[in-house]
Amino acid sequence: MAKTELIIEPDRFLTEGPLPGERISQVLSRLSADPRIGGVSSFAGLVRADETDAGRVSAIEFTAHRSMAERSIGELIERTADGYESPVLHVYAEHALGRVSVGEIPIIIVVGASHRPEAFGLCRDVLEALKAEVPIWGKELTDTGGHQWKVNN
Amino acid sequence: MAKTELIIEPDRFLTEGPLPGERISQVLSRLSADPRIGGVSSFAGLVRADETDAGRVSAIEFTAHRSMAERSIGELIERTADGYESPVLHVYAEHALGRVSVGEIPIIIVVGASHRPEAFGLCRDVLEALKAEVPIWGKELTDTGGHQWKVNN
Amino acid sequence: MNTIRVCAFGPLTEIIGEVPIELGVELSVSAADLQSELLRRFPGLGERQYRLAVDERFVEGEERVGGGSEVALLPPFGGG
Amino acid sequence: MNTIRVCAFGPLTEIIGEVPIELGVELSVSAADLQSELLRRFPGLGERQYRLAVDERFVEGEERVGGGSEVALLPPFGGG
Repeated sequence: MAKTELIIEPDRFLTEGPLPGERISQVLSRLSADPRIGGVSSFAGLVRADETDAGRVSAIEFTAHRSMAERSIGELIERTADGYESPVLHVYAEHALGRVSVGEIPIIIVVGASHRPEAFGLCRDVLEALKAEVPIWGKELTDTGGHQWKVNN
Repeated sequence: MAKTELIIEPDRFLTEGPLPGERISQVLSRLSADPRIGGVSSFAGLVRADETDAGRVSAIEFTAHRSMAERSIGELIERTADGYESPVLHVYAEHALGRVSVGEIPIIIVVGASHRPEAFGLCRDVLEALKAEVPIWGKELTDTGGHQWKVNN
Repeated sequence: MNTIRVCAFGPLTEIIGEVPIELGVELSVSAADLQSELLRRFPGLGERQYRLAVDERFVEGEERVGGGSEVALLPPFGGG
Repeated sequence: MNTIRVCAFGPLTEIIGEVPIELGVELSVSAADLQSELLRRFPGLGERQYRLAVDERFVEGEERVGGGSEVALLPPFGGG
């Protein structure tokens, strides 16, 4: 395969508090300075007001094994990017810690590539690997004062 | 299949001039007001500085059969959304007309759904259908004053 | 005689021009015959792929195009 | 005797607490034996799935955990 330049942002994956929705446009603006990038695929997760056995979700409180999470996100981005060929792959991944209320954003992933299939594919691969492999936990808090722990499939 | 509420934005799909990168975050901010939405997948196309037989691309000049394009984008969103089940599907699609320079944005698609597979899948389906079915043409202008016509596969 | 206005899009404007042209027809003409007449006037069309559309819908083969119609010549798309 | 610090994460904090606990060991202990000792002290762990990690790497079965190590108890993840 041709050589791919892989750029990973930011230095720290975990952020205190909900992520700002402006983040995607900020990253997009930086990516647009690279004339090799033709497609940018982004994902933002939002906390849903799910009905659960413990009541209606009003927020999720996120915690992590921080050092292990930072290490594993870097490793999984490199591993998943290995499956794609593009002159450049630019990956931005960020996850919130602490309380994130309904409608707020706990996770953002932005992937820029030369063409759209690589941008879409890698964005989704990073998201799936992150949910499976990164030591983060979410305690869903409900309107009745109850809670349950979010479990990824 | 359970009933899906489909929301399509904006009223007019075609916009004069390059699209603002802030658009994705603006749409995301609106979607976050709907507590049923858990995942938002976005795509932004950027004009690449491709090397072509006519020289290095510096901009693309987009034209369209406007009334047919507006009609076909609405139809294709409804048709592609039909393949997905989600309490709500929110689709935003916008395309630039006129000159769009390298690094600028000719197309933005944003899809919100309850879960990530529907958001990713529909965003990509809308993009692919749009490239195949919507009467838009792009004249790639090069740094040597030449041009060639962009053709979608 | 009625007239049909023919409007080229995208790369076909380099052959036919940006300004719609008018063709005289009887009551109506088949899409195929209209394409033959266009090819006679603009031999460059012979190397090009394109479809015809009337009122935002594709027409082809023996489908009729009525006098007074506006016909769009649509080469392969390049949006996105 | 050496000590191993054991730190629970996520839902396991409801069984073990937020504060790391300390276990005395000889030079080292296998991951499996460490899990047995934890189960003896915290029977609620019997209903839970979790993995052990030392220095950000998973350990299991007969792999050794040295005295002085910090061990993380990692239940299924819920990020994203």
